[in-house]
Amino acid sequence: MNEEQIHLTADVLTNGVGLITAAGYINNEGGQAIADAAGDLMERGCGTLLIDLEGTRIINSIGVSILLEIMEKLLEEKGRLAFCSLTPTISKTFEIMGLVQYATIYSDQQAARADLEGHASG
Amino acid sequence: MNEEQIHLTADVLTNGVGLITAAGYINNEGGQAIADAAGDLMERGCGTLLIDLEGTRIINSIGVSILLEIMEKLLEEKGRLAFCSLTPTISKTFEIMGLVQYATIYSDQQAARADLEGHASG
Amino acid sequence: MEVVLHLPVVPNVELVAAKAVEALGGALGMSQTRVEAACVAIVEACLNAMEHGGGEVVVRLAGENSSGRPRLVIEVEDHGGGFDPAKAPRKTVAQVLGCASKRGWGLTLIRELMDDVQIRSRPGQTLVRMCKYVEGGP
Amino acid sequence: MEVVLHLPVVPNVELVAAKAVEALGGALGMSQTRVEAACVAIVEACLNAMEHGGGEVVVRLAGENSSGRPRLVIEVEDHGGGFDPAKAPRKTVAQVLGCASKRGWGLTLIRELMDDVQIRSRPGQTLVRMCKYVEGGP
Ligand SMILES: Nc1ncnc2c1ncn2[C@@H]1O[C@H](COP(=O)(O)OP(=O)(O)O)[C@@H](O)[C@H]1O
Ligand SMILES: Nc1ncnc2c1ncn2[C@@H]1O[C@H](COP(=O)(O)OP(=O)(O)O)[C@@H](O)[C@H]1O
Repeated sequence: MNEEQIHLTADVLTNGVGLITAAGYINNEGGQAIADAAGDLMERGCGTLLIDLEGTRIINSIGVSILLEIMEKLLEEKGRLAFCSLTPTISKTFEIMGLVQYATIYSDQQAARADLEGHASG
Repeated sequence: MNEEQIHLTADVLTNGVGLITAAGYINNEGGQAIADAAGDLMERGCGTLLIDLEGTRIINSIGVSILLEIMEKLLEEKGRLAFCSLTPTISKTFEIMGLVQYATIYSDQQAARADLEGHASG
Repeated sequence: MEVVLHLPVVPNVELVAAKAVEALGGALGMSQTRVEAACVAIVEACLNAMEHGGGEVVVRLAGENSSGRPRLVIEVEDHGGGFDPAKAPRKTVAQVLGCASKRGWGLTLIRELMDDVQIRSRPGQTLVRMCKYVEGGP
Repeated sequence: MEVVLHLPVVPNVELVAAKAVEALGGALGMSQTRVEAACVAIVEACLNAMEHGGGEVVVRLAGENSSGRPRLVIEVEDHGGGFDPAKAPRKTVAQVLGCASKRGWGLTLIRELMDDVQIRSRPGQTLVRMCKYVEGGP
């Protein structure tokens, strides 16, 4: 029960990468919580944001629209948005939207960090 | 979504303690999965079983009846059953049943292990 | 603010009713703990209706405030053979230790976890009506 | 095997419908990925019915097998002003970048994630009927 409430963590990694993990239902509230965490990480100097959706099984179109706002803000500042650990359906959702042309999708956090931070890490 | 499917881990700790973590809906299937893990740990020599229900928010009466079977088997062999990380409602459920007279309830895994294994551990 | 659910007998369909409790309880401002207690009760009532009733289960949930004390009212109805609720006493673990069956907790949990429970049952119709106040400890 | 839901407009009530998809999809033997796709579609259809319809939303789910290919059929009905579905084209991210609103994904997702979608809408009644076959990749 209570998958409504989203569980978030936000961390500054090396090389200007900010990591957000989000587990739960990404609706307007969940999306807004991610946007707040993203704004915070950007203020702390992160030009690249990695959103790990492990534990998120459903995302609605309002949540999606908020993720797009985050992406636009990052692109405006020559930054970069990446996602990892998507369910097949969320992956398909991002494909349908054409999001994959603007954001990088990694299979899991390890692969994402190896690439984005420029060194192997865990 | 998909809180139906239960996520289980089973480990042999020190001092004859077996640890099962169960996250998800504890219905007949979830209860049976826990019972299978419990039987396995008992065969591997665990006389005390600790079931960590962190991540479990709902348990139904069939799940409960299977937990009682595990408890009875342990009591028959002079073993011991303990639970930790219960939501207030699951805690209340165990109280209503009078289960607390036969099983020990700990607030979290650390407190349980400190007591059951007889030394501080994490 | 009313929800009506017609549910067939399929595994885990009781969670549809629990989800409705979460949505309505949340909208009424009920605490997570009280919502979860009502979830257990509705799950048990649905399981009974499916197991002992047999056919379609009808669930109604409503937010009510007539007496000035806001509450969630839940009805679970089935059309099975019925039973005498007075003959289902409160159970404890002590009673079932040593017995082959450890089952029979549903009505005990429903009665203890909800604030008010009425059961009307006759052959052909069983209606479990229960309520949980929005406020109350814990 | 049919589910009928009458849902009021309260936050997260769309998850009640998603839960019904999980139960019925599971009973039909649908894979988790296909169940989740249908969940997204039913969530979007309910959100549209709540946002643009306004009043109670009626959801029906049924397992069907008439053509020999088992499928989950979902209907979401509202009684709002209606709209012309032909005027809601497929969207892409490229179109919304630079726009103030990033909204408008619901119908695109419904059409792409389900195997068959029919929308009948007139003032006073909008019915979104969609189906997902039990088998199919992925
Ligand atoms: N909806 C119902 N229709 C018919 N009989 C019921 C119903 N609900 C409960 N009962 C009867 O009451 C008994 C006790 O119910 P309960 O406490 O939920 O335990 P359990 O269902 O596990 O046996 C059941 O065994 C059954 O005989
Ligand atoms: N059930 C409905 N009733 C009335 N209008 C609708 C309904 N569903 C969709 N629409 C119309 O179609 C448009 C596109 O819907 P959708 O793709 O879901 O995006 P969004 O709802 O986010 O705008 C909506 O803006 C609305 O004008």
